[in-house]
Amino acid sequence: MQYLFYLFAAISILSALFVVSAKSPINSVIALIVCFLSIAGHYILLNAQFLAMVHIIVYTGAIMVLFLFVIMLLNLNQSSEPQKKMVTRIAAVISGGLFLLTLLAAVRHGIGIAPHNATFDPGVGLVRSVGMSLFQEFLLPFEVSSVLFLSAMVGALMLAKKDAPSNAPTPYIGSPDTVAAMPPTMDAPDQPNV
Amino acid sequence: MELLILLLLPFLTATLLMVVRPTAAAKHIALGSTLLSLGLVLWLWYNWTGTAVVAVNADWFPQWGMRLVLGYDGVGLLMLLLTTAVFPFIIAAGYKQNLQHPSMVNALLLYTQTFLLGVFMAQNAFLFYICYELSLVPLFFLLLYWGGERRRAITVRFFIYTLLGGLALLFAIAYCVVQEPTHNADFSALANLALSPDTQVWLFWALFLAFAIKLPMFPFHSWQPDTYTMAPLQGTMVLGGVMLKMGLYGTLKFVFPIVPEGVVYWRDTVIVLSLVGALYAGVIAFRQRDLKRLVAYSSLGHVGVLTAGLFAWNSYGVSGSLYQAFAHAVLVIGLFYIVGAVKDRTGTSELGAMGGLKLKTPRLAALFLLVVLNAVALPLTQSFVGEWLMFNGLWQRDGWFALLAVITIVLGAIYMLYAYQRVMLGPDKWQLEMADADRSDHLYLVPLIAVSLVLGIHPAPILDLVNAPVQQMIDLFTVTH
Amino acid sequence: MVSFDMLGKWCWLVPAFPLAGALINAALRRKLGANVAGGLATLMTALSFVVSALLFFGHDPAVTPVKVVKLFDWIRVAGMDIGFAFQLDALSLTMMMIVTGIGTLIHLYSVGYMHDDKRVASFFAMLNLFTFAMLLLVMGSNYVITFIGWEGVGLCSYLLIGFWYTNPEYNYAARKAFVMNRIGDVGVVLALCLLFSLFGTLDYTSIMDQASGFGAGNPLIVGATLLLFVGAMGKSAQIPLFTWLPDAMAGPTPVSALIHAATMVTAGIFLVVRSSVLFELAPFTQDVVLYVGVGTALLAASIGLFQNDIKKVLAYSTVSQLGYMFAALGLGAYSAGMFHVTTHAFFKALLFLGAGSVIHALGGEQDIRKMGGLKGVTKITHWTFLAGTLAISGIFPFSGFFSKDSILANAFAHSPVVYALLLLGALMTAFYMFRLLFLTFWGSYRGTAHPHESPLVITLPLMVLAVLSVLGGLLNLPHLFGGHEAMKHYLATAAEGIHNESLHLSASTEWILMGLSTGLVVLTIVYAYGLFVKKTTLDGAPAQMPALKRLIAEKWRIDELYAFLFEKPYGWLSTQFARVGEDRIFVPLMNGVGNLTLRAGKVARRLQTGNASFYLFAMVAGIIVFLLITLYGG
Amino acid sequence: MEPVVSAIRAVPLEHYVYLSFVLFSIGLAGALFRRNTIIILMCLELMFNSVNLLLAAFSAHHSDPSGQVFVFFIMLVAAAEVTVGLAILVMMKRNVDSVDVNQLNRLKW
Amino acid sequence: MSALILISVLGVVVLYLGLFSGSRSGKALLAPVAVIGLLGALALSITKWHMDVPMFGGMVQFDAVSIAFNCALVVITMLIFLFGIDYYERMTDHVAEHYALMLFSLVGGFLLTSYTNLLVLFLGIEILSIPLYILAGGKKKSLRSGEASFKYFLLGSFATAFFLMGIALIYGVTASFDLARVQEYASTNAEHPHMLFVLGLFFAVVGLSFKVAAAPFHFWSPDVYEGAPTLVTAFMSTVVKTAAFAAFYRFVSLTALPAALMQALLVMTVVTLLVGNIVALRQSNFKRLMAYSSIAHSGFLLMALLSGSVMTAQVLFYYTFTYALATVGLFIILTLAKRAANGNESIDIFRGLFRANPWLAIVTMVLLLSLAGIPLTAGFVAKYQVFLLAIGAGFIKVSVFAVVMALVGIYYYVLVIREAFTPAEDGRSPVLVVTPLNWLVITLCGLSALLFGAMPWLVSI
Repeated sequence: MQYLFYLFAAISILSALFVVSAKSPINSVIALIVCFLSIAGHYILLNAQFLAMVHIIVYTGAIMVLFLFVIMLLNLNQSSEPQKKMVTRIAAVISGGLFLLTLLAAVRHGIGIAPHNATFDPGVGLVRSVGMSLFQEFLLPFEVSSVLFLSAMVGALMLAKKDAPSNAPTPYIGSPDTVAAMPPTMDAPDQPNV
Repeated sequence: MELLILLLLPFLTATLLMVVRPTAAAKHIALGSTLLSLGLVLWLWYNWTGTAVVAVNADWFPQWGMRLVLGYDGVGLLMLLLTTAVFPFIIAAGYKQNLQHPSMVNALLLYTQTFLLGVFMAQNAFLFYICYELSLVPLFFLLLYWGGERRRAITVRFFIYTLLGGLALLFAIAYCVVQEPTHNADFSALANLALSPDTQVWLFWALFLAFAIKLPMFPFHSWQPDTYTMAPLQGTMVLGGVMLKMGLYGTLKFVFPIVPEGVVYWRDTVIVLSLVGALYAGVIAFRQRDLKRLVAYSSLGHVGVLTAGLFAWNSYGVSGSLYQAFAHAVLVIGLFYIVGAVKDRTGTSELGAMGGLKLKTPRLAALFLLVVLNAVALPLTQSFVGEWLMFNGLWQRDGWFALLAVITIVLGAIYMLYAYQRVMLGPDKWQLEMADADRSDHLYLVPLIAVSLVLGIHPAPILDLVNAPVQQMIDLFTVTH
Repeated sequence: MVSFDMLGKWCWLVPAFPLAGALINAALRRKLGANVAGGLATLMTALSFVVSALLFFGHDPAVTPVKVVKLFDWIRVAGMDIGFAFQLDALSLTMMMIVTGIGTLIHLYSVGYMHDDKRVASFFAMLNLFTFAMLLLVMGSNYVITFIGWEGVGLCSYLLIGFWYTNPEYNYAARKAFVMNRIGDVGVVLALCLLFSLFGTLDYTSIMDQASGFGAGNPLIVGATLLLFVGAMGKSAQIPLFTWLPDAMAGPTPVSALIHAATMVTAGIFLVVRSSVLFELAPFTQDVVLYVGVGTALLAASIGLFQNDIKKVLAYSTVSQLGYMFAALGLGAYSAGMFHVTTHAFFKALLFLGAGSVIHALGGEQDIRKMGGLKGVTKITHWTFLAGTLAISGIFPFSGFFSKDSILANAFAHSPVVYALLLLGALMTAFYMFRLLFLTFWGSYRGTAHPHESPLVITLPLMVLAVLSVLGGLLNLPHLFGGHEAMKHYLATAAEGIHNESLHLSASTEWILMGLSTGLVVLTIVYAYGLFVKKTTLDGAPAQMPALKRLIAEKWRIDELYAFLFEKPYGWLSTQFARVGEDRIFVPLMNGVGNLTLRAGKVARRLQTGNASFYLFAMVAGIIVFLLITLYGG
Repeated sequence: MEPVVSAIRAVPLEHYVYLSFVLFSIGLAGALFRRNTIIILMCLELMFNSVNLLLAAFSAHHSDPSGQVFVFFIMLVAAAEVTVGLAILVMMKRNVDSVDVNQLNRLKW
Repeated sequence: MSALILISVLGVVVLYLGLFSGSRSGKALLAPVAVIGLLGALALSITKWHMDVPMFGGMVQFDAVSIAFNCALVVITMLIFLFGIDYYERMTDHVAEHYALMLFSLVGGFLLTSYTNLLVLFLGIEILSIPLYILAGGKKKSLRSGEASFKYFLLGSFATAFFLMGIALIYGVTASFDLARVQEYASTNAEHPHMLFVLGLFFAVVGLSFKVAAAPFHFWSPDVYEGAPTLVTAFMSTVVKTAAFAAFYRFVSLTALPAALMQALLVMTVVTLLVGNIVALRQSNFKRLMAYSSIAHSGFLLMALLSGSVMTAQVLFYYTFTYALATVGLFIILTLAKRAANGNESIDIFRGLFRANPWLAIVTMVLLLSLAGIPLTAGFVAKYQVFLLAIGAGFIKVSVFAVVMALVGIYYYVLVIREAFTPAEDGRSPVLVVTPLNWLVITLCGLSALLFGAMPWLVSI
């Protein structure tokens, strides 16, 4: 049955690679969804059903949809993304590889970690135990994360909302730092309205 | 108590000037305050019993050794005397050349005086350091605003270069405080933390660098000529008259007691460097085109011998060096004042353009000559006593040192007389009319000359003052060896 | 007659009077008229002469050979106590007599000579100041006090040489004199340091006492004496430091007479005699002194042969006479040296003043080729000058004869070669002195001015000095002539060296020597007479002379040599230090560090490319590096 | 439940660690690799998920629920971040008509 | 704890007020309310001074250190808000959001000062950062603001990923997020810690170093500082930095770092000092200059952090607090000068300041001198203490290097001072409009720099 693990592992790695390499964003999104699903599979293998559910709901259901939505909204699906220079791409791959190597080198002698609870409790991953620890041990973080969401919400609204043209004093002559497009290497001072 | 008054008097006066900003009265007020502090110090001197005084002794931030300890021993008193004696002249020098914003100028000068006094009465390394650095700040603005050409660049350079030493000193202090079991930074405490010889050998430079730059000692002198030349007259006087004495005093207070082994290890190096510097400066001074610059180099030369004398580390050398510190202050003030006077009359300090001024201004010439005599260390002038003692001190260390040191008086004679001749003697180069030295000039220079002569004939007051502390230093050496 | 001890306490009056005169004259230099100023100065010097005379005659060496009068502590630190004290003994008293005595005369003379100068008061102030300094020099009871005077006279000589300050050459001459003296002073200061480290004191008396503790030829003593002699070279214009003295003639003539003939230049001899004990212990130094002295005597005399400036001739003769004195000291004949100092003071002062009178008479003319036949006009000057000339040439019974003869005798006792050389010098002296005399006073007048005899105030000192230079010999009349070398015995009470003197020559030998020298001198004079009176041969420009003569006439080109060897290189060095040392090395070094840092900043800020993915790169790179450090570096 | 246990125990922990490392590195490389900001965001998500996987594996290994709780929180945060990130993206797209990282170089040096 | 709740609630309240902030009066109300609320929070924190017990099952613990830091955070935020009244005068929309977001991120700061559980640390960082991502983009029409926001977000979440990886590994080894357990593990096998544990600590440290902008994880800060609205920059360089260092200190002190990691961190310190100071030398834009200078200061703070002495907390607190005060003052002055100079941010807008407004110039001088570490200012005492700690810990070479770097630092501060005190060429010096409130805040900062310099014990835990 553990062959499933290797199957999922293969899927997730391949799809991840596809995410990175795909030309069109849409394809990468799809690939990422696949990857997530395979990870969900891992969760189930790990007997963390609750986590698997949440994972599918949050990621596949929410986040990825959001991605798709934005892509559509901004109509970013032109597959002609200007490629980076070859050098940088190679450098990217190399540094990624190096990083991986260092990590693996760190654990090359295997990891003899004794399980904290010797006797395996199959109920760990179930809603019950998770819920218990969430609302007993981790109550504070749970509460506090509301602040996180609140600010994220407020922020998202504030940024994404299209303002009515504000009655701010017009920028001083020669201030290129307005919405108008401008040469990318312009090093211009800020609006005087602050 | 007196010390606090002494410290607060100039500070408050300066603040007053800053706030009220009088234009006409400013210099009078400043002069008054400096004279008062002079009087105060004279009174201290009058009551001087020969034993070191600790007037204030309070905790400040003791866990890092920051304590308020004010006091003075013979040397400290000498330095206080020097500072307060010189500052009235520095202020008075402002009477002739009317700079913009006189209140600012005088305020800055008074602030400088405050911190200089602080340096000389601080008995806690930390306090010393604070005043040491702060004394730079007012000077920075003085130079920045009223300096000559290229002042922006030179001022910052001077500031940074001096701070380099300052930070090294801070590091050294921190090091010592860490080593000191009770984290006490009083000189008394630091004096008897016995660091390992190896430590002392490198710590020596951390401690000494600041003073070597301030003095300045030979390889670290390169900021000095430009700064002296560029600075406004009064600024130059402060720098040459008092500031560099901080270097001497600091060396005495920090280097010798804390790292005697280091001194033993490095003293000959320092002596040689200083003497080489003295000769170097003496030679350069001869062909300087600018009178002020020439005086700057001459001061460099004197200081070289001064440092060497100190590091000879015997009673003659040290007391000579201290005595010479006083003499040098008097001398430098006089010289720079004359430079200013000449510049006021001719509008330049270019030696090339000068000549025959004596025909127009015989009195000024005579005064100049008298100052020059002090500069060439003629016997019965102050400088001779100091030089003589230092020569003996150096001889005790090594005959060759003495030889190098003595040669400097020949060089001194060469460039000083040359300068005097170029400015005063020879056929008249100035077709324009110019005023001879007037009463104020006499009021200014005659006291200086008088001091230099009186103390040259009767040096005992000063020498007795520094006798005891010098003896301590020598004992220090005998303890070390 | 007040007792010596009581009067001794007042010996400080001796220098005090001239000092007072100097101060008053300096202070009121604009108010005082010429005569008042001069009168005051002269009076002051005369007063101190009176006091010195009282002391001198009151002094009985048998009773109190040495009296030290301490005024106050001067420099006192742990281990060093230098008192401001005067020492009265035969030596100092003798010098005091000379200084004040001749000083008074020259002051008097100057009243007339400087009468028309604008800055006459300043002149007298300086002259008084010089007297003061010179008195300190001779009266000091320890080396440091002497050194005060030593430097003081240097200063006054500087001031007086450059008295006419609008002339750059004079200023240059003044500076040259001062600097050369300073070079000598280096030696003195070092010698003092060494002596102090040896004896722990610098008082003459205690050094005299302790000196015996050192064996002869002790290297330290030798070193000290050599250093002292360096100082003496500078002050007394010996090879190699003699070139300043001829230039010093730029000063007014009385100055040349007082400072550069009679008194200051003999300070070197005085110093050596003072330290005779030490020199006795240093045979090597004595030889050095001897040879330098002889060399100087000959060199200077040779230059004197062809000089045409009346004062220059006298100047070189002074140098050569000083050479004689040093030769005497080198021979250990201190008394002879001092004796010659005294007589030389008389006749050389006389000669200079005479020359001054001549110059005064001719309205400033100094070239002897434009003189001649003055003996008709300026009678007194001529006769006195003649006396001086005879004295310096060593004709019996003039003072010079005795002094020079005793030196020659000692020289012969030491080695015939030295004797021969010195004799040669004597002949040259006779030649150029008579050349001078003849060209100036005899023959026919070749100038344009209208000569006239000087006033009494000028001639009076001449006459007094003439008398002295005629009778000066009596002061130290040798046994041969029934005398008993009074001066020698007197000085012996003060200077150890003189005490040890011993001259072993049979009377016959001495007679022969005298006869020889006198005879040769007379012959020389006759030769000179033939050359300059019979047919007055005048030198043209050096250009037409034969090579050797030209070389000599151009003073062996020594000034040029020094200029080439020292002055130019020094100037070059100074400029190079400024150009290379400062502008190329130190300042750039300082700026360089700063600029380097700034440039580093300029470069480093390029790292901040503004490209987000580069930042990511950088982070990853950093992580990898630090990871490696963590895993393997630690 | 036995098979489950055996299954979980059968797969050695190492393999989970390696897997998550690999995924993490891929995400990292991608983040460096791509210019399209959207895709960079996706790569970040990938990295988060690799961490999640790791945590889950550990929690199963120790049979300790807190690990899974942490994963839960990471998801929350990720969601929030994505929201904000996309908002910023939208704003950016609105200002400079591009989502290319290299277009963002007005601020430099 | 109650303070934390109060602030969160305050944020919500401010948001509600924001509904009415269309009207000027509504807007004018925001800052006062916020400030009053903060005062309350301050009071609460101080009263809770001695409640030094673990809370919420060992999630947080408000010990003296954290309380002190909390108070510092609140005070600084208050100063910024006080200035905000004037700052947002010109701004029409989203003012309430700005306040609210700052308050929220302050909540994150609180968590960072007091966490005892890695999860709380993580959440704290996020709650601190996410509002800032948004605030950085606060000026929506400004390209630079947007760019800053995006860069901050991108790099920030990238760092977060590493941070999470670290936590995961730590958990993997210790089977817990509780720092007590972690410390226990660390102490039990201190000599041979598990490789993954070291790795985990390392990644966690990387995440924190990113927050404190230590090289080479500093790249975000100059760009973000420059691009973000000045007020936000002020907030970031003070509150965020303080909180981040508090967190860092807590992490380092609660989990004894292995020697190898210490080594790496020392290297990081050196690099940070170097980059910060050297690059700052050639900055013409004042905000950028401040960014680099703050990087440099991070270097000094890291030195203190690593010294691991009993005084470390004290020193860090003193240093960060005084630094923050000086920085806030400078940023306010910058804003005023910037207005006068019509939006220009380069250093030479200060030219002629002394003529125009002597007092302001003098305060500027004091603040800059404090940053430079000239005696009698707080900055000097701070630096001195850092040196003492470093030397005490035996980092002789590093502290020598730090001394040199301090000198370099003095140079660029002095350049600004020089500008402020050189009269403008055309004699026309800028006209600064200083409202009384601003004047008060600025003066407060200046005086505190002197006061705390003269009486360091005033700022102690």
